[in-house]
Amino acid sequence: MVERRRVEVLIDEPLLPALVELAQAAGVSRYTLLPALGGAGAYGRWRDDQLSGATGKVMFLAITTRAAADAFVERLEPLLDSHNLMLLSSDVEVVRGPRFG
Amino acid sequence: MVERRRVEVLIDEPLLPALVELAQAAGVSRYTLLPALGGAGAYGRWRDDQLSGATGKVMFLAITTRAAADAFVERLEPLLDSHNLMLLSSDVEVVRGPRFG
Amino acid sequence: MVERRRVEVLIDEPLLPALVELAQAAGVSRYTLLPALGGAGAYGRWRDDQLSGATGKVMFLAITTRAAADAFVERLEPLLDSHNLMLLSSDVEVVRGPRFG
Amino acid sequence: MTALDALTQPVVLFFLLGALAAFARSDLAVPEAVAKGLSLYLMMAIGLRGGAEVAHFGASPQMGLAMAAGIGLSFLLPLPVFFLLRAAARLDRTNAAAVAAHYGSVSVVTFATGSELLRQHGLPAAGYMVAVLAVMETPAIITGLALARAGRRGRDELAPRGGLLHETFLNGSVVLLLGSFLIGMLAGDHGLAPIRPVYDGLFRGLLCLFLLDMGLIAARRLMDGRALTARTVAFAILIPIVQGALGVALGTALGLGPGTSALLGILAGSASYIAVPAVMRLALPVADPGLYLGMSLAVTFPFNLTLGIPCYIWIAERLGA
Amino acid sequence: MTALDALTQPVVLFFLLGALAAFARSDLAVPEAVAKGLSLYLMMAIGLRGGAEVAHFGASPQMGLAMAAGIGLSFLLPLPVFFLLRAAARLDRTNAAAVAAHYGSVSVVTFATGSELLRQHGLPAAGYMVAVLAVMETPAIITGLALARAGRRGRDELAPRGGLLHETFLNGSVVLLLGSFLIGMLAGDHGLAPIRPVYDGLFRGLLCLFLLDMGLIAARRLMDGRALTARTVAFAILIPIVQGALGVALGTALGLGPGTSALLGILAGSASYIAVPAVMRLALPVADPGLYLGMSLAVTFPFNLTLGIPCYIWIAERLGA
Amino acid sequence: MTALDALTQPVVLFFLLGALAAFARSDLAVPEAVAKGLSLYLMMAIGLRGGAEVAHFGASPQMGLAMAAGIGLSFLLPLPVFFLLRAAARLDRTNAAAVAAHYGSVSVVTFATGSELLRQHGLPAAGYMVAVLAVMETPAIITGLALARAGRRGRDELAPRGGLLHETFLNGSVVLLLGSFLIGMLAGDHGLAPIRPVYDGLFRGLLCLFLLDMGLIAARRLMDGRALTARTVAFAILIPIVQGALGVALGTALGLGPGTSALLGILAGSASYIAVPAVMRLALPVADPGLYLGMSLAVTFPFNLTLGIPCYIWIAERLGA
Ligand SMILES: Nc1ncnc2c1ncn2[C@@H]1O[C@H](COP(=O)(O)O)[C@@H](O)[C@H]1O
Ligand SMILES: Nc1ncnc2c1ncn2[C@@H]1O[C@H](COP(=O)(O)O)[C@@H](O)[C@H]1O
Ligand SMILES: Nc1ncnc2c1ncn2[C@@H]1O[C@H](COP(=O)(O)O)[C@@H](O)[C@H]1O
Ligand code: NA
Ligand code: NA
Ligand code: NA
Repeated sequence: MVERRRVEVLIDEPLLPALVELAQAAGVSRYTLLPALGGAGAYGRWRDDQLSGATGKVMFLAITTRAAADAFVERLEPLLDSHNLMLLSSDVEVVRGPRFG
Repeated sequence: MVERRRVEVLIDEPLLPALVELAQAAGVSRYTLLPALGGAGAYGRWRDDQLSGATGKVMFLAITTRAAADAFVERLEPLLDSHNLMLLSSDVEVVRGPRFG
Repeated sequence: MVERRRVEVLIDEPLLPALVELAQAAGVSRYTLLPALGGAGAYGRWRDDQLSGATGKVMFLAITTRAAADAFVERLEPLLDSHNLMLLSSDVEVVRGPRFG
Repeated sequence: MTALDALTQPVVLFFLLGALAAFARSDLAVPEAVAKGLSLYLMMAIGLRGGAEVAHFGASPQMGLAMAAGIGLSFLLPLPVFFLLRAAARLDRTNAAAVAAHYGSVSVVTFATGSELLRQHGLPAAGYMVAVLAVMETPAIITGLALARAGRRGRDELAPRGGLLHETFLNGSVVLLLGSFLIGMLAGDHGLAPIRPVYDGLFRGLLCLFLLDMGLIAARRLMDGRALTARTVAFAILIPIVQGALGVALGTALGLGPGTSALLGILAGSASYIAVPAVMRLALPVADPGLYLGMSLAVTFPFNLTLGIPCYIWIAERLGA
Repeated sequence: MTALDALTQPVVLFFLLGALAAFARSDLAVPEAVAKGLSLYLMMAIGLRGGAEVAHFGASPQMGLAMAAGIGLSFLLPLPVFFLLRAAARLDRTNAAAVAAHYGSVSVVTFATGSELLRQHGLPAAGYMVAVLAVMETPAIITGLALARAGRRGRDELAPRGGLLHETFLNGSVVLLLGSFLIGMLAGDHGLAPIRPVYDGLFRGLLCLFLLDMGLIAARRLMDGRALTARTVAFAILIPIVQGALGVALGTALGLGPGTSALLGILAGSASYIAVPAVMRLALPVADPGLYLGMSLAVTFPFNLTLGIPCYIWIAERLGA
Repeated sequence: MTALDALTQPVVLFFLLGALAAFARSDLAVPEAVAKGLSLYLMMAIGLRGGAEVAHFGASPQMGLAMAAGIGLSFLLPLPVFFLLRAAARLDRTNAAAVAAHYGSVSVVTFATGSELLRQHGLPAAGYMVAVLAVMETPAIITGLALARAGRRGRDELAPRGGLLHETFLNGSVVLLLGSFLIGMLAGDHGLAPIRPVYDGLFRGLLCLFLLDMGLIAARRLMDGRALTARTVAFAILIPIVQGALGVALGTALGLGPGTSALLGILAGSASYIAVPAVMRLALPVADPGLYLGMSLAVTFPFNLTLGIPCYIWIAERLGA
């Protein structure tokens, strides 16, 4: 088992394709998307709304090296406030380290 | 990046509104809800069942300070057994610490 | 609060019943299933596809002791590559330790 | 109507197909969202159909009688069930009360299937029975909670915010059923004409699709069902028979006619698996959903669908003759 | 048509039922996937119905006029709304522009309900209005983004990949509506006959089910709505009235006839809550969705459905006389 | 029937609309749950329609012949495909076997569209062909797994619990199709009358909605498709033509008549993308889903829908003359 970083980003659905590109540019090309149902933050409550997709959010999950994680977080940081993102990082152990960057 | 606590509670859907209120009372007002499909525990298997909603469960996720997390966990503890809850805590790092309590 | 291991496995839906049996055989009988929407890995992109269910994936989450986690991971390791699994382990704290193996 | 007549109806056949598929461990599954959508459609259609009939034929004194009978049954039926389960099935107070509430309340799909079979049989029930269905959903919950003495335990931290009565009377299925019934009465024949192809034309076909899923769900629950014992299974068959016969007898005594009396029996004999479990999970979290859903959904529902309904109709015909 | 006529139509009654259920905090809910499926169905059906009518009656010069009027309204209506919101509601530039784009664009469900009420009222609008509906969805977005001077801020890292025009014109609802309209025109009466039971027969009934959900969504948004103030609520009622009257007047001036003019007014007075929010979330992430969805979905939509539509029809009848 | 006739049918036009929307990178999407619900509906309706026809016209010796032909084709067609893919496309054993299984099996939606086009063309096929469709789904899987010598590798820890035959024959789509066929036969014309508005009236309209989604899915898979090469794409067009012609010829030789022979060709030429992928993912996890779904869903399915079906019908008319 080797240590890697687990980076999670909660993001509005319409912004997801752009996030995937940004991650790729930062060297994070493998990821998994998990659904979210709703929540509450500084800007009030939201619920998933498939009608227009405008208010739905998705959890982007990537396991990667510390270096790539740092590069990704750095590029994302200036966008966190303007785009209402939630960014989480933690440690995780994986088998087959090379598969995770 | 600053350290915060990641608290997760797996709870029956009908009990969710009450959990959100209890969390708020403990100082945890920001959260995200994630869907769950099924599982198995001490009380047997369950599957999501939207028919009555009676047997569906939801994952409540909150990132907060250690103090608020402790207060929340303390209030929840006596209910864990009677209400079949699963409660998990771990460390997580966030940017913009003040946004997370 | 006591320390336990959080083991997560991202697996193709058709393989899930077999994974649950394998976990049980390794002493991991309690788990929760979380949905996934899509992702990208070494073998390209996937999206959830309920049509045949062939390309959908599910996140299997189990909280267990380090010993049981190790036994589970050991049995799963030879299958990771051939079955396109993603396996993650991390630390987590729980109340009511005996409930988690 | 013999059981065989019932068993060759497509609605019942689709239920059996679903149950067989689940027993054979097929991976056949209806997405939850679709099943939920179908159940909303069915409640809306049932409400509209009933409301349209009342608008057409007008309210009658019999409607008031039937509603009073329904409310009475729903309030009182949980009592004998509770004491029976305490004494004979040795259930603890909370579980016995939770199960009793389910049997006092009613099943919308059993009602719909019973109405169809009665129509097929040339013995249609009165349209106002939709209103009876709606008013029977909730009183049993109140009796059940009183039996569990939910109040005694003190308000715990996860108790419902608006109070239990709120959860009980504003349960989604109750609101949709009653609301659609009122809309049907307000809009009347003329106003409903443009939407009839949906609420009437599709009703039986979509009921088939829904029953396919109910077959899958009921059989899977029976197979998962660690909470069920031979004894609880036996009660889950015995209780509906007794309650159903009682309902038919009451209807006949009130002079409701054989079709309507049979349907009152079907309601009395049916057990809830939509409205009541949701409230119980909230109000009596300690009660075991495996037990009450296992009994009502996995045993009583299939029993009623295949054998119970023809049996209540048979009784109604004998008593009415 | 009086407001009371509108208020006793099942479509409107189901909207009210949903809204009441949400206000009473019932747990009634339509699964998101079902609601989305219904909205896809409605757009497909609206497109096919319009296309079939144009195939049947042929294109007319009036169709060209009406489409030009629609495009013009959608481009220009955001301007006065923007300056009004800046000056009188004191919104910042970005939020004012985002809201203005919603009011220049249109609501598919308001259109569908309006068409039904007009038909019921014996004043059917021309089939080509579906094409007008489709072309009115997007110009307002362009005006709104220009007002926000989205370009000035420079391309941020999460800006849409294909450019904003791409997102605007290839929004799913625009594509489905226009595509179905073209398919309806291509297939014609004969080709459409086998699918008419779905796109025509089910339309009004499924619209009811969809409006039940819209009632739930609108009322819940109103209750969550921290972003709304008395002032923004007032504007969310004032703007549609003025825009709607303008649309009716323009239609009448162009000689489109009372039914078609009323529908142009309904389009002008309606505000988008499907296509525009999705683009705004992408293009102006700083704008507050609570504000623009609150105004368009939680205030303007219910207002139009209950009072606005009868009012625009009334104006059209007066002006047309 | 010319390809142009096919291409102006609404079902095909909706498929093209979906494909175009996906190629243009529109965000149009049908929720997965709705798509799955529609596919369940289509299988139920196809089964009932076929069963009703058999109940109406009775079983014939030709039905036996056609079923035997279908089973034979499904068992044997994977063999030449396998050797061709090994030799000419240089696929490894496992992938070649997995793809071969898909081409031996059948596509329910291609069948449904083909039946509609034949009916439109005045050349309806026999109702028992639904039974042929059902029996052709699984034999190819057995041949495919034998070719991959799945047994040799030893049972791995994630092998299916009930054994592969179980997964193969109790696949949800097989169960629903066969079950509905039997229910249709049991219930007969009379029993099915109340549900005909759903299984018959809505069939073509809902098929359109489903094909819109299939267009989106097929085109998106083609765009994602790193697994496809010019060579595999060519085979995904060549194989159905040869297999389809073979099916038509066999049907004609057996004296099934032109409509029924054309439909046997359509079945032979179609490739599975519902039942077989699910079993392959389980039985041959090493095989690449991008390859087999890419070939069957993203190339062969669109080809058959637009060009293949008219071509098989054309052959059937020539051979039958
Ligand atoms: N580094 C990673 N981070 C997040 N998800 C991953 C990662 N690697 C693989 N996955 C997920 O696991 C799936 C299978 O991975 P693979 O076998 O590499 O194609 C991918 O499609 C992703 O959903
Ligand atoms: N402390 C937190 N814990 C969990 N989820 C959060 C937290 N803060 C924000 N979120 C999620 O991120 C979304 C956007 O946050 P905000 O930008 O603060 O409105 C919220 O609606 C929540 O779903
Ligand atoms: N050790 C565990 N790991 C993962 N999920 C668990 C675990 N224990 C319980 N759960 C989840 O919590 C639910 C309720 O647990 P229980 O009260 O033990 O029946 C289970 O059905 C699982 O979904
Ligand atoms: Na009852
Ligand atoms: Na407008
Ligand atoms: Na084939």
